[in-house]
Formats: sequence, C-alpha cells, structure tokens
Amino acid sequence: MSEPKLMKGNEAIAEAAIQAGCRYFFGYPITPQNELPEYMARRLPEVGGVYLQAESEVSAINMVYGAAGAGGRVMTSSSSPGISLMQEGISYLAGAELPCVLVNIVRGGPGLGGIHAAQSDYFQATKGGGHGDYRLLVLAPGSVQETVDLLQEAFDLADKYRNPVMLLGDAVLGQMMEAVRLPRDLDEPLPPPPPPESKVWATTGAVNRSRNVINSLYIEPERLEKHNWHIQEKYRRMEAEEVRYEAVQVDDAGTVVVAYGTTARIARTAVDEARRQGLKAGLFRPISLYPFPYQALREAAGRARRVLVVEMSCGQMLDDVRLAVGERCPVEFYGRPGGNIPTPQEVLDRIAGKGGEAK
Amino acid sequence: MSEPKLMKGNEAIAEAAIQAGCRYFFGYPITPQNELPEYMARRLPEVGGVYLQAESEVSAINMVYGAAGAGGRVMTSSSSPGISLMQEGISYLAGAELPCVLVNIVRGGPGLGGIHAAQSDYFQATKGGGHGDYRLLVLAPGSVQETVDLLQEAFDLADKYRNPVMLLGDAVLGQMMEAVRLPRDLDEPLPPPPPPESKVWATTGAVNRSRNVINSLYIEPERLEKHNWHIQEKYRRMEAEEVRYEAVQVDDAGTVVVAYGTTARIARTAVDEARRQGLKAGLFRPISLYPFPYQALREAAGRARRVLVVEMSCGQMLDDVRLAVGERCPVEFYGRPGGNIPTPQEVLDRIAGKGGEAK
Amino acid sequence: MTTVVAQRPKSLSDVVMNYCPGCTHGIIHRLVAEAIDALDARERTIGVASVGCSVFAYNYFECDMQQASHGRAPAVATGIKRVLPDRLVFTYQGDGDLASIGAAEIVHAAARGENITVIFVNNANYGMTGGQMAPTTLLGQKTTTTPLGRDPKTDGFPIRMAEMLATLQGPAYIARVSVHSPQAVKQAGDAIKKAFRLQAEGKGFTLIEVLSTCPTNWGLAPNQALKWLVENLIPFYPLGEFKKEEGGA
Amino acid sequence: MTTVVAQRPKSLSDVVMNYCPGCTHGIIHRLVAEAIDALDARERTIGVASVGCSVFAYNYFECDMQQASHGRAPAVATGIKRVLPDRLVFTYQGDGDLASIGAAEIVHAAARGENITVIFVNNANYGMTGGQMAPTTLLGQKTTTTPLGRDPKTDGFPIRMAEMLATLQGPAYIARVSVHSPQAVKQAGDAIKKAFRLQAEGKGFTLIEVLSTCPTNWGLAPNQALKWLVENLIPFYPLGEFKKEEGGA
Amino acid sequence: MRHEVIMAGFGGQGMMLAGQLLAYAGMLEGKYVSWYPSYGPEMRGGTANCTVVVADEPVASPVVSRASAVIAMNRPSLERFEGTLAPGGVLVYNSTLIEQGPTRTDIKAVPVPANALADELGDKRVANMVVLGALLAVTGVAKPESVVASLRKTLPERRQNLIPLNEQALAKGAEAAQGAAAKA
Amino acid sequence: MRHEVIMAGFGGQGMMLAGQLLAYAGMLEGKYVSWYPSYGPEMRGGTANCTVVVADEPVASPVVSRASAVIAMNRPSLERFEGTLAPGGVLVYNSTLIEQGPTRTDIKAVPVPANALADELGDKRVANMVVLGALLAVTGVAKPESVVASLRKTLPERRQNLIPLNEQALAKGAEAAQGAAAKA
Amino acid sequence: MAGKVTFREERCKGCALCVEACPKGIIQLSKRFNAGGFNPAECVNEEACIACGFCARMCPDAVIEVHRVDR
Amino acid sequence: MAGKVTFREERCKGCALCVEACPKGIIQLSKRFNAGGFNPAECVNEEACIACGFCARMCPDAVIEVHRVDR
Ligand SMILES: Cc1ncc(C[n+]2csc(CCOP(=O)(O)OP(=O)(O)O)c2C)c(N)n1
Ligand SMILES: Cc1ncc(C[n+]2csc(CCOP(=O)(O)OP(=O)(O)O)c2C)c(N)n1
Ligand code: SF4
Ligand code: SF4
Ligand code: SF4
Ligand code: SF4
Ligand code: SF4
Ligand code: SF4
Ligand SMILES: [Mg+2]
Ligand SMILES: [Mg+2]
Repeated sequence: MSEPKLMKGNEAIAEAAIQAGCRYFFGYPITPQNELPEYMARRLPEVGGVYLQAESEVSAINMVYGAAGAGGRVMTSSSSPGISLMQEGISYLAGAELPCVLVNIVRGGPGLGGIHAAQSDYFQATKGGGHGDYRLLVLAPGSVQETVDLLQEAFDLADKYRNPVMLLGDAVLGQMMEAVRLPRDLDEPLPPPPPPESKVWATTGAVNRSRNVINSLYIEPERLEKHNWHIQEKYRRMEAEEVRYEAVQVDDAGTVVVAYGTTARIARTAVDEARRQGLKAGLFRPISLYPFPYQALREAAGRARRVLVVEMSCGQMLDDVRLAVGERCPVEFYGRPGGNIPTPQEVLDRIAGKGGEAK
Repeated sequence: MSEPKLMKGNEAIAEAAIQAGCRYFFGYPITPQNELPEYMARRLPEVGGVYLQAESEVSAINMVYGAAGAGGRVMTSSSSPGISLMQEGISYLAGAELPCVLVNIVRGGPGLGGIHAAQSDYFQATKGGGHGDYRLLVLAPGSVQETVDLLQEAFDLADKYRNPVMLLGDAVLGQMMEAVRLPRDLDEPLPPPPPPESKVWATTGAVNRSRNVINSLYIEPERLEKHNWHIQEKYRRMEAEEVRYEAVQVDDAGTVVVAYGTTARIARTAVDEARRQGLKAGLFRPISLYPFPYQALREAAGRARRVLVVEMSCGQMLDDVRLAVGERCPVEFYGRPGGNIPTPQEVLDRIAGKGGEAK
Repeated sequence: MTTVVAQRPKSLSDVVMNYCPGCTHGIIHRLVAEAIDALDARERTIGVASVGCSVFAYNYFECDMQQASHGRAPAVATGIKRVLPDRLVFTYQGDGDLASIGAAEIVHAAARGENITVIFVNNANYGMTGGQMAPTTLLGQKTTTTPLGRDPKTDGFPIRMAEMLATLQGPAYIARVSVHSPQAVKQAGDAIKKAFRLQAEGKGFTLIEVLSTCPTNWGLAPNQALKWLVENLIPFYPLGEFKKEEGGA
Repeated sequence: MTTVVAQRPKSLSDVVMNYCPGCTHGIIHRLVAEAIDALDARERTIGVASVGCSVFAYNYFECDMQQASHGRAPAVATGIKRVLPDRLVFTYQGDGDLASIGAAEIVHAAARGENITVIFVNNANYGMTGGQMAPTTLLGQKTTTTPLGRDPKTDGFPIRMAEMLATLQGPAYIARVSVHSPQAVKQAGDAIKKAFRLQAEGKGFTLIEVLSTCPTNWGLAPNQALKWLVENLIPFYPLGEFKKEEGGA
Repeated sequence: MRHEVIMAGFGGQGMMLAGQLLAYAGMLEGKYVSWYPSYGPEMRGGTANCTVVVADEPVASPVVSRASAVIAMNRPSLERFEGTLAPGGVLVYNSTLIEQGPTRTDIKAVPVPANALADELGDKRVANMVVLGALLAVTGVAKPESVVASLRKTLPERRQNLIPLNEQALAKGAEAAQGAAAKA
Repeated sequence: MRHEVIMAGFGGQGMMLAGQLLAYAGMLEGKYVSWYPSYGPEMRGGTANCTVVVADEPVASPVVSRASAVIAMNRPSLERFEGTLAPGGVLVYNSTLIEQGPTRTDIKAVPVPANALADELGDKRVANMVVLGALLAVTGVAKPESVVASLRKTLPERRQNLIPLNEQALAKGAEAAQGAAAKA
Repeated sequence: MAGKVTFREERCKGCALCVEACPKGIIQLSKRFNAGGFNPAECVNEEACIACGFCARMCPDAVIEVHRVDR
Repeated sequence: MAGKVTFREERCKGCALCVEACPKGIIQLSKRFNAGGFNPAECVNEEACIACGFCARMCPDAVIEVHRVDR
C-alpha cells in the first residue's frame, strides 16, 4: 500500500490499472476523462507499455479487440458519446469472449448533452447498448479509493470470464481529487505482467499448437445458438458469484435509499443526517450493477416501508430496483439528469417525504 | 388500397415508406435487409426522392440527422451490427428532437453473430442503446401487412413527438414474401409530400424569421436538466397515448403467452392448437415495445395462472413482462437465440408444461 | 464623407464568442460570415457546427445552423444538401474533428463531390479537450498526449488533408490558407469566398484548410502563436490551391 | 526426378473455400499464403479477416487469425501488432470494407506507418451482400444500388485508394496489382511477398491493392469477368507501385 | 390443408422464381401463403433454395424444419434436403442431373428429367416449370391454372409471350410425374 | 467542521494549484478532503476555478452550491461567485485587480492586494499563495504549516528551494487579512 | 485621407493582435479593465490612422470597425 | 522435360480459369459431376504439358499441383 496521496479520479484509475498489469491503452480524448489517457500517455512508456491515441472511439475499441485477442491486458476509457460509438465493438468483444476493461466517465446526455456528471448510461451499460444477447460485468465505485480498489478485480474478472468489464464512473469521480492509497508507491518497481502467451487461446502465433481463432461469427443458427447459451451460462455464473453491494443501516430502516456511485455518497450523507434527525433511513448501494444485487435488495425492501431510488438520470436503475422490490413496498424516485448533482438536503427532503420526483 | 400483392417484407417496407411520404433514404448494405435500400435506390428517384448509399452506418445516421433537421421525411434501415454503430447518432437525434424512422431487421448476435432472424436487440431498442435519458418509440409488427400498415403511423408519430421511431423487425419479416395490400397501387401517382418549410423549426433558411438551430448541446447543467425533463414529458405522453397491443383469448386463459413480432405468429399458432387440445391458452402481443403495454398485460396476467414469454433471444422483453406482471403469477421463459426460430410445437410443449427454458 | 473599411459582417451574430483571447477561430468565423454576405446568402445558408472549440458556432453565425456529432459534419451537411439542393451548406470543422474521427466522412463527401463547402481549421491539436495530439500535430510537437513530442514510431506521421483529398475526383476546389497576417487573412477570405461561389454555381465539393492558432494549448501569447504558425506549420503545410474547378461538375 | 512447380502452400488451410466458382479471392488467398511460406513465418503470423466475402478467411489461413468488425481490420491489426511487435500481422479486406466503412481506419493506419501488411481486394462492388455499389464502383457500372449505372451527380466518383494513401508519409510500400493472367498473378505474388518482407524488416505500413473479379455479382462467367477486369478496371485503376520504401522507417 | 415445400437448386436454375410463382398461385386461390429464401454467404456455394408454405390458416413461420415436399434440382440439394422431408413427403428431383435417387424409402420419390424435358421444349430455362408442374401434379399445392395466372400478373408486358411455353412445361412435368408415379 | 471553499481566477493565476495544496494540507491534518475543478469549454473564457472541501466527515459531493468561503482573483470571478457564498461566509479577493469589492453585506469581505504583495516578494507567481495565506488566517481551514508540508511532498526536488518564498507569501497574506479584518 | 477606428471595448479580449498588425503602431492595450476582465485595445493616435483596416482584419472578436474619412 | 499435373477433383468448382490459362490447351472440363455438383477440370493430354504452372497459378481453389518431370 502506498501512503495516502491526493489524486484525481481519472489519474488514479490510470495508475491503478497500470499497477493491475494493464500495459495497453487505446483511447480518444473526450471530456471529462482526458486526464486518464493523458496519464497513460506519460506513464505507460515508462513501464514498457503502449499508449496509442486512436483516430476515434470506433477505432479504439477495435484496437482493444485486437490487443485483447493477442493476449494483452488492455483497457480503454471514454465518456458517454464515445461509449455509444463503441457499441458495435463492445458487442464483438463479448461475442468473441475477449477480456478487457472499459471505463465510462459518464456525462450528461442525450446527444452532445453536457460535460458534467450524470448516471444516464445505466441502461446502456447494464442491458447491453449493442446488439445481441450479451452483458458487461459492470462495477460502479463510489469513491476514488474504491475505484482504485476495484481495478485489479476488474482485470481479473475480465480474464476469469473472458468478458469485457465496465467501470461505470461519472464526471465527479473522474474530476475530483481525493485521498487515495494505491497498491504500490509510484516509484516502486512493478512486477512484469504475464506474457500474452500465458493466455492459451490468444492469437500469439501458432507455435507448437494448432492455430487460434478469435471470432464471433457462427453462420449456422445451431452453432450460434449454442454459443449464445454458452455465453449466458457465464452470466448465470456471474450472477451467482459476482454480486457486490453495500448495505448501511437497512435492517431497521423505514426508508431504504438505493443509489450507486456518486449519488450514493450524497445519499449516505443524507441518510446519516436523517438518522440524526430521528428518521429511520438506510442506504443500499449496488456496487456491481450487472449482476445486480436483486436478492439482497429484495430482502432489504421486505423489511422497509418504502424504497427511494436516487439517480443522476431520469430513472434507469429504477427498473432493476422495481424488479427486485416487486410489490413488497412502494418504490419512489428522485432524479437529477443533465449534470446537476443532487444535494444531501434534496435527498433528505425526499426521505422526509417532502419535495417531488425531480427538482 | 392496392389489390393483394406478393411482396417481400423488405420491399414492402420500402414501398410503404414512400407511400407514407418518405423521400429521403440514407443507408448502408447489410444482410438481411438489403432489398430495402435496393428498392429505395430504384424507386425513390422515380418519385423525386433521394437515395444515397452512405459510406457507413455512422455516416448514414448522421445524414438522417441533417435531412431530418432540414425538414425532410427521412428514413434509414439496417440490421443489428449496423444499428449498434448508429447509437451515438440516435442519441443525437433524440437529443435534438428530430423526427425520422429507423428500421432494424434484427439478426443474431452478439458481434458478427449470424444473418438469421433474432429478437436480441430488444434492450437496445427499448431502453436506449445510446447514452443519456432518451427513448425511441418502438413498433414491432407481426406480419408484412402490419409492417406496411404501421409505416404511415410511424412517420406521423415521429413528427408528432419530434422523436425517432424505430420499426423493429427481424430477418423473417424482412425476407419473407406474404400477401400484402398497400395503401396505393404501384402505378398510382403519389401526392407530393409537404415541403420542408412546413416544419417551422427546421433549418430551411432563415427567411422572414429568426434563425433556427438544431442542437443537443446544453452546456449549463440547469439548461440540460430542463431539456431532459422536457423530453421525458414527451415520453410520458407516449406512455399515455401510444400503447398498442393485441390480446387474443386472454380473458379466460390459464397460460398467457407473451410474444411480439415473428415469435407472436408462432405463438398464435401454438395457442390455437392448445385451445384445440383443450388447453386454455391466450396470446398477449405487444405492438408498441416502447411504450410497453404494462397496464394491459398486468390485467391479463392478473387473471392467469402463469405467463409464458417466448422470444428469439435469451430473454430481454422478459424484464418488461416481469415489471408488468409483478408477483401476480409466475413468469416463465422460452427462448431461441441466434437465428433459430421456435416452432409452434415447441411453444405448445411449453404451454403444456413440457420441455425446458431453452432448446 | 466616410466609407466603411471594416465592420462586423451581417452573418456574424452579435454575441461574444467564447474563444480564448487571440484565438484565430474568431478571424475565420468573420471570414466565413463575410463570404456569406458577399453572396447576400444569409437567408439561404445552412451551417453545420462540429465538435471542437467551435462547437458553439451555431450561436455565432446568423443563419440557420445545425450542430453535428464529432466528425460527422460532412454527413450532416450531405443530409441537408440532399433535402435542400438550392441552399448553401457549409461545415466548420477542426482538425481533430475532420482529420481524425471524421476522416471517413470527409473523404467520402469529397469523393462524392458533394456540393458543400468545408471550412477546415487546422490548429495542430485538439483545442477543446485541452491540447491532445491531433492527426495534424507536427513531429516533435509536444501535446498532452505526446508529452515528449510526437514520435512517428509510436504516434505516426501528420496528415496533409488538402493534398490527400486533392487526389480525388469529386472536389472542385481545395486550398490551404492561413491567417497569420493581414495579407494572409485577405487571401484566406478570398479563398473562402471562392469556395462559396463555386458551391453556388453547383461546381461540387469545396474545402478550405485554414492554418489557425491555439495560443492556450500551445502555451504561447497570441502574437507568438502566429509566429509559431509561420515558422512551423507553414513549412509542413504549404499554402496554395491544390485542386481547382474540375470534377464534381 | 520431379520438381514441384506449383502446390498448395502450407499456410493455406486444407479446407474448401466458400467462394463462388472462378472468384479470384481464392487466387489472392493462395498468394498471401505463399508469401507467408516464403518467409517461413506461419508460426509467427497473425491474420485479420474482415467482413465481406472473405469473412471466413479465418478458416482459410493456417496461422492464428482474428475476425474483425466491418472496416476495422486495420485497427484490430494495430492492437495485435502493438502487443506483439515481432510478429507479422496482416489484414485481408474488401473494397467496401477498406474504402467505405473503414476509410478512417485505413487512412490512419497508413498515416501512422503501422508496421502491418494490408491486402486490399478491389472487386468494384460489395460481393458478400449481393452486389451493391462500392466506393470503387466505376462510373456507369450497374449494381443493385445503382440500377441505372453509377452517376457521379448522385453517387459520387470512385476512389483510387492506392493513389490517395500514397500521399501519406507513413506507408513504406503501396502497389496495385491484378490477377487476370498467370503473368499478372506472378507479379501480384511478388508484390505481396515484398510487402511482407518489408514488414518483417520493420519498414512500416504496406498495402497491396489487388484488382479482383466478382463473377456472380458482375453477372459474368469467370473468364468473362477477367476480361471485364482488364478492359474496365485496369484503365481506371492503373497497376504499379505508388509508394516505395520511404517513411515509416 | 398445409403444404410446406422446399425448392432447391443451383443459383440460375430458377428455383427462387418457381417458388414465388407457387406462392402467388396459392394467394390467388385464397390461401395463406409465404415464401422464404435462403440468403447470405451460404449462396456462395452456388446453391439457392426457398421455402413455400400454402395453407388454409395463417402461416406461423415461413421457415420449416420438416417439409411436406421437396424439389431438388441438383445433387447437393438432394443431399441437403432429403432429410428434412416428413415421412410420406414428396421428393421431386431432377433426374437429368441426379443419377442416383434418394436413399430414404419412407418418402414418395418422383424423378423428373427436367433438363431433358426442357430441352425437348426448346428452352433450357423452363426446367424449373417442369419440376413445378410435377410437384403440382403429385401434391395439389395449387392448380396449374393458378400458376399461369400468376405468370400473367407478374411477367412484364414484353415477356407475356412466354406464357404458352411455360404452360407446356408445367404440363410436361405433370405428365412425367404421373409416369414416374405409375412406375413406382 | 466542514469548509467548502471556491477558489477562482484567470487561468494562470494559480488557483487550481492553490486549491490542491489546500486539500493536501487538509489530508495531512487527517481530514476528509476533496478538490474539484471547473473544466471544459467554460475555461475558454479564461477563468478557472476549483472547489475544495475539508471536513471531519466523508465528503458527499465535491461540488457545492453554497460555499463557506470564496477566493476571487479577478473581477469576473468575484461577479460569478459572490452569490454562492453562504451568509456569514468569507470572501477573500484580490484587491490589486478588483477595485470595487462585493456588494453583499452579509458576508465577510477580505481585500488582499495579492499581486502587489507578490511583487513585493519579488515573484509575481506567488500571488496565489498570498490569498491562500489570507484564507487560512481568516477561516482556519488548515494550518499554514500543513500547506508548507504539502509543498514539500509535492514539489519536485529541483523546486524545493521555492518553499521559503511560498512560506513568506502565506505569511504576508495572513498579515494582510488580519489588517483587513482589523479595518472592517 | 485618414482613418477612423472604433473599438467595441466590452468585446475586446486584449489579445493585442491588432496592436501587432497596425503598420502605424498607433494601437495599444489600455491599463483599464473591461467587464470581461481584459485590458482593451485603443487607438492612441487616430490622426495617424491610414484606414488600412489591418487591425480589424486581425481582430478575432470583431471588436474593431474602420472607416475611411475622406476629408 | 515434361509436366505432371494433378487435380484434387473433389475441390474443383469447374470455373475453367485453368482451361483458359493453359498455353497448350490441354485442360478441359469433364462431363462428370463431382461431389460439389461441378464438372471438374482434367488434363486431357499430359504428354504435352510443359510444366509452366499457369493452370495452378490461375486456380482459385488450389486444386492443381504441377510437377516438372525431368526425364
Ligand atoms: C464522439 C466524441 N468523441 C470525443 C469527443 C470529445 N471532443 C470534443 S472536441 C474534440 C476535439 C476537438 O479538436 P479539433 O477538432 O481539432 O477542434 P479544436 O478544438 O482544436 O478547434 C474532442 C475529441 C466528443 N465530443 N465526441
Ligand atoms: C457494421 C456492418 N455493416 C454492414 C455489414 C454488411 N456487410 C457485410 S460484407 C459487406 C460488404 C462487403 O464488400 P467488400 O468489402 O467489397 O467485400 P467483398 O464481399 O466484395 O469481397 C457489408 C456491407 C456488416 N456485416 N457490418
Ligand atoms: S483552446 Fe485553443 S483553439 Fe480553443 S479557443 Fe482556446 S486558443 Fe482557440
Ligand atoms: S459474390 Fe463475388 S466476390 Fe463474393 S465469392 Fe462470389 S464472386 Fe467472389
Ligand atoms: S486602420 Fe490601419 S492604421 Fe488605422 S489603426 Fe487600424 S491598422 Fe492602424
Ligand atoms: S485584436 Fe481585437 S480582441 Fe484583440 S486586442 Fe485588438 S481589439 Fe481587442
Ligand atoms: S502446367 Fe502449363 S501446360 Fe501443363 S497443364 Fe498446366 S497450364 Fe497446361
Ligand atoms: S481453375 Fe481450379 S477450380 Fe477452376 S476449373 Fe480449373 S481446377 Fe477447377
Ligand atoms: Mg484542432
Ligand atoms: Mg468488394
């Protein structure tokens, strides 16, 4: 563990990725994540890695495909419009079962939208914005430290399942500086990452083995169907093994607030304040958005009087919460789309039953 | 009404669009929808329209953006991977509130997948595969005739809401020939569509008015949030006014089969056969996938013993059905992804409680 | 008696432009507006703003405007032009927008001889996002993503777009100009006017590449930036006309 | 005593290729395999199949292969090469794939001087999807989306990719060859071998454009298709070397 | 009544068109019909096939896994589709190109020397109508008159003159089928 | 304890860096801290600002709508952020460049001639440390020693020699603030 | 023949490109700050102006209007 | 010196490009059908073969192998 450093989220992500063995980064500039590729551009060559600015996000995701297929530990990052451009490529990565880490530092949409923090890419990340039946494993950290902590896991999970893993952040996480401890100090030497050949399926050259093929085309429906169920089987495994969440004071809570990422920080403050004021509130914070912690939330909601979903969007995780909660109790919603960040007071008001669905 | 003609779905869509006033088509070839652009390439010049083969789907959707912004009645079509490439552009269209019709003749995924019929782009179409809080109005016809019938409406709804409308078909609908009646015979003259200037917001040249701007950028979070809620308000209106579905023999059904598009045809045959065999089955067929007919399905499920969802996917509409049904009765699933089309017998077996979730 | 030598063109909206002090984007805006005025075409011109520092161009031109997604302005302009063939349609794009993410769109609009005018502002970096490498960044030039200077071995070579596009049959006119001096500005204005005029005559695709400064990200005072442009950009990006009134017609 | 004059190269998998009878894609595959064999490089070569009739190329080359999304093979190859700089990496792309949807990717791989070899099969149409217009379709040529023949006013002009890319600094070698006769096939094979050799020497980006037939969509018998190629394609797409061993190094 | 017919041959042997005419004929007879082609890269191998459903009730899926009849114009088609026939189904095959008939015995095999008969009629191109005539005769999917009516509706003016030839081909195929059936 | 400070000026006036040092200092004192920049096209206008939160409890949002203190290095910054101050909040402003102070009366205004004082110290660049010193003196967000410690941790070796100068600047700012406070 | 050169001072960003462009050297940045916080340009010797328009041509913000005064 | 030319008949698609390429005109399509349903190419006069390899060079399906027989 390094001593605590004050680091910008975007830079902490980059450094943590490198410390997790990432040596290949392909990306294209976009606000509010530019410090991430810029950090990579400075630092990767120092550790024998490759930073390459692609001509577009479409190209970047396909470079990721090539590098992942060649056995590299690889990552890209972007923000909402750029991630939309990657959807075909992401579907290919999932279809060809290639491991990689994708970072989306979400900004306000739709269209060019804005450059401030939002959570309106939840559907795209969790349900699959690309075509076909596939999923990303989606992790949503709530602080710069958690982002750093999740990165090693993100790469390992990508390898474990041979599936892309998305880190869903937002402009607040990307732009803010917080105290953070990295696995290693910046001047500590890094162990060399495992060579590409250690991935036996990778296209590293057919030496002493039959040739490897990276592909997502199955022209016979029977083969494609089989492939699809094979992939689904991985998702069932993820649903069994990779659910992550945090539950704070939900056991006796009348109001369970459900929020992830930046919104969860704010909700946490509001919940604490509510308790101080004698209101029995709790916070349920999904960390893995896919697989979503349906079961745990269902149980928490079973004991509550109501559930309040807070998102920096018009209501997207809301669907998953409703699926979890069913008719156990009412599900209410408070949303701030477009780059406005809800304040603890706004959330507190809704906990107290004041104020409307939106500002 | 024309006399019945035997027409391929793709060509019927093209002709119906032209008869609905569509004069601009921008697209890029992809199986299994090629007959659609090819028909447009032959026929549009005859009616004073423009067919242009774009250099890619990314370009095509942005040509649609320009043409829609200029007041043209415009359309594009593609199939799954191509639609994924359009996600950024679709988000822009929704953000800038531009009317147009998008056709997705879905094929098996993920990745390059296959070229046979599938329904695995449901999430992408209904939840928004692009970034930001936006929705497409999604219509899912179940036959070539219904496709034709829905097209006039699709264009009118696009104009009514200033929002893209997606026609979600699949390779079966696109490739099959069926008997179809068009609004007009092919040799009947068509009335000229309204001029671009009739859309007062369109960028047709600032003559005798202040300039018009087509844009989705709102750099101030406050403005962007307001814009977002404005768009959401349209979606609430769609949810109130544009729900479409068909319910067949659901009133006394023990098993309500829920299916859309091609799968609904097959389910319909299975339901009829089940009735013949004395099994009380019914079919609930959503026609508008967004807005989804939650209320009507909830009511139908309320009277049923169980609901069976059949999709040519691994289960996507399933989420919406679960949201509608809640805990009123169990929701079961039968899916065939990747280009295999379920047979009536397979569905009948599931109605009768035989066979598993998938083949 | 007084005669006007210089004043704000009608087609330039009377608002503050958000460019950094001394950024030549502003000069180029004025030249475009003057070209539109020269044809008395404000009411039948539709402009397309791209994504870059000039993203707000839709607020700066006093004609109908569309804001296009990053790199796709030529496709958007094509959509407009095909619906409204008798209007003037132009795009205003940076070098990241046009030469990087939008490379396919510009090549194909040019190859089609699409009857539009493209204003291509080459400032050798991504201004808007804070000064990353662009396809036009010179070898050795430092940017936030080439901290040690652009190295062809890892970062590739800069692209001369005007020369590359001039190999196509579609373009009617392609020129490279600069705005580093009053004389250069005059020539740039003439080239832009010519491009719009050729479009009005239906001659096909026209593109003016304008060498421009980015004082902020180059880390130079505005006048120093002009000097850097003259000493570094012009030698690699020679000024001139690369394609004249053929094709497209 | 007998000596081998011609036999199946080792790097060509021993399977039936799904090309139409007489389609010259098959000849080009063989030439690529021969070039790999000539360098004895099958075990250190990674190929990238694109989307087009040659999509199944990943089954036809006896080396490690990746299948890339439509148009993006140069990006995929770049990803591979950056991880494995000492392997040989090639793409095999059609004209729709490379010159249309993949225009940005090829321009930028070339501009970067990416040390890969691109085999660019120009058959003047989209074979796989049933014969639509490609960027390389000749003026007047009939396709399913230019039923009256390609008209530059609406459909634009064909693009000469080799010439266009040769304006860039990154490429080490760009040539256009054909496979219409045994002599032409010999020359094509030599060019492809040269490209692979230059890559092995680290010289930078190499691209061989191969004029190829599509008997099925051209609606011609295989031998007639070769004749059409000679009489129509070659005059517009002259054979030759457009860029030789500079840049990239 | 429900016929599910697969018609297969080389590209150029006219099976797609024959299938469309059959569907059209069914439509004219007031039936529910569908026609569904094979498409995509499988065509590259040189075979083309389509599926025609003609039924009294709406067609659920135009794609069938078990056919009631198959027309095979060449050997690869026979090999590929013999297995998809339902027991008791009809297999019309082009005995000019296919020397060895089907191996299955639970189906009704109808050899028709289609190319030879077409040659007799003086136009190679009507081999497809010969086998279609044979199919109609054995299965009764539609009446030959309806196929002729379909031709009348779909052929452009300048090719209407080909109708008598096609009529003859249909008849010749029917005849051959009856002969074959008699022999069997 | 919870301080929410907005620090604003032209790009180049060093506000972003001063904010980082303040956050670092808070971290060294064991507080929860966050630093958040303005970014994107709003920079194009030439102003740059950041928000620093230093608190005893975890920071919910690093973006604040109501600040407990504001540093304004130029007039546009003053105009923009005066309104975001909570009543009773502290406004440190650079009186070298801002002739006319704030209009609000429910806040504590602290004019500091930052550029002039920096000039006195012989280095224009430390104007940011001058106002930071003033802020620390008036609000006690962190101790000046902690800011100096932060400099020690973050400055590269070859620039450690600048620390005494910065220390002086902090002190000079504190002094000026106390003077201003005395006057008010 | 002389020139009259007027500045829309509140729009000036003090970039000094006009200063550099003026062949007569009669434009300077003033010590004042405008609302944008910039030191705006001004003509310090209008008598000497030759109405060449160079200053206006180089101004990125269309701050300057130049008239030729034919006396 | 003469040639020996062998065909992997089951792989032949009967495209006849070899027929056209042979300077000696000794390749023809046979009347047989192979498994693919094609009329495969064959050499009808191997004696005349000069082992030029042209047939193999033009064969898209790598059907042909050519050997030079030095007698
Ligand atoms: C799809 C997408 N990718 C990236 C961005 C971020 N972005 C905005 S402007 C820009 C580059 C602008 O550079 P350039 O086109 O050279 O214009 P300049 O700012 O230099 O005038 C980028 C990458 C975006 N908005 N959308
Ligand atoms: C994103 C995407 N768009 C479109 C397609 C459909 N498609 C497949 S191949 C092809 C064109 C192939 O033409 P070309 O590259 O010239 O290769 P050829 O078949 O002629 O050898 C197209 C458009 C696709 N698979 N993916
Ligand atoms: S960042 Fe550069 S290009 Fe953008 S406005 Fe500032 S100076 Fe101009
Ligand atoms: S369609 Fe054309 S390019 Fe494709 S395999 Fe057939 S002949 Fe070759
Ligand atoms: S018009 Fe010419 S002389 Fe007069 S102030 Fe401007 S630049 Fe100077
Ligand atoms: S050029 Fe324009 S903006 Fe710059 S200083 Fe002169 S008047 Fe002001
Ligand atoms: S080797 Fe030459 S001579 Fe012999 S068969 Fe082949 S082409 Fe003819
Ligand atoms: S060239 Fe090859 S495939 Fe064609 S006929 Fe000759 S041997 Fe057969
Ligand atoms: Mg730029
Ligand atoms: Mg092609």
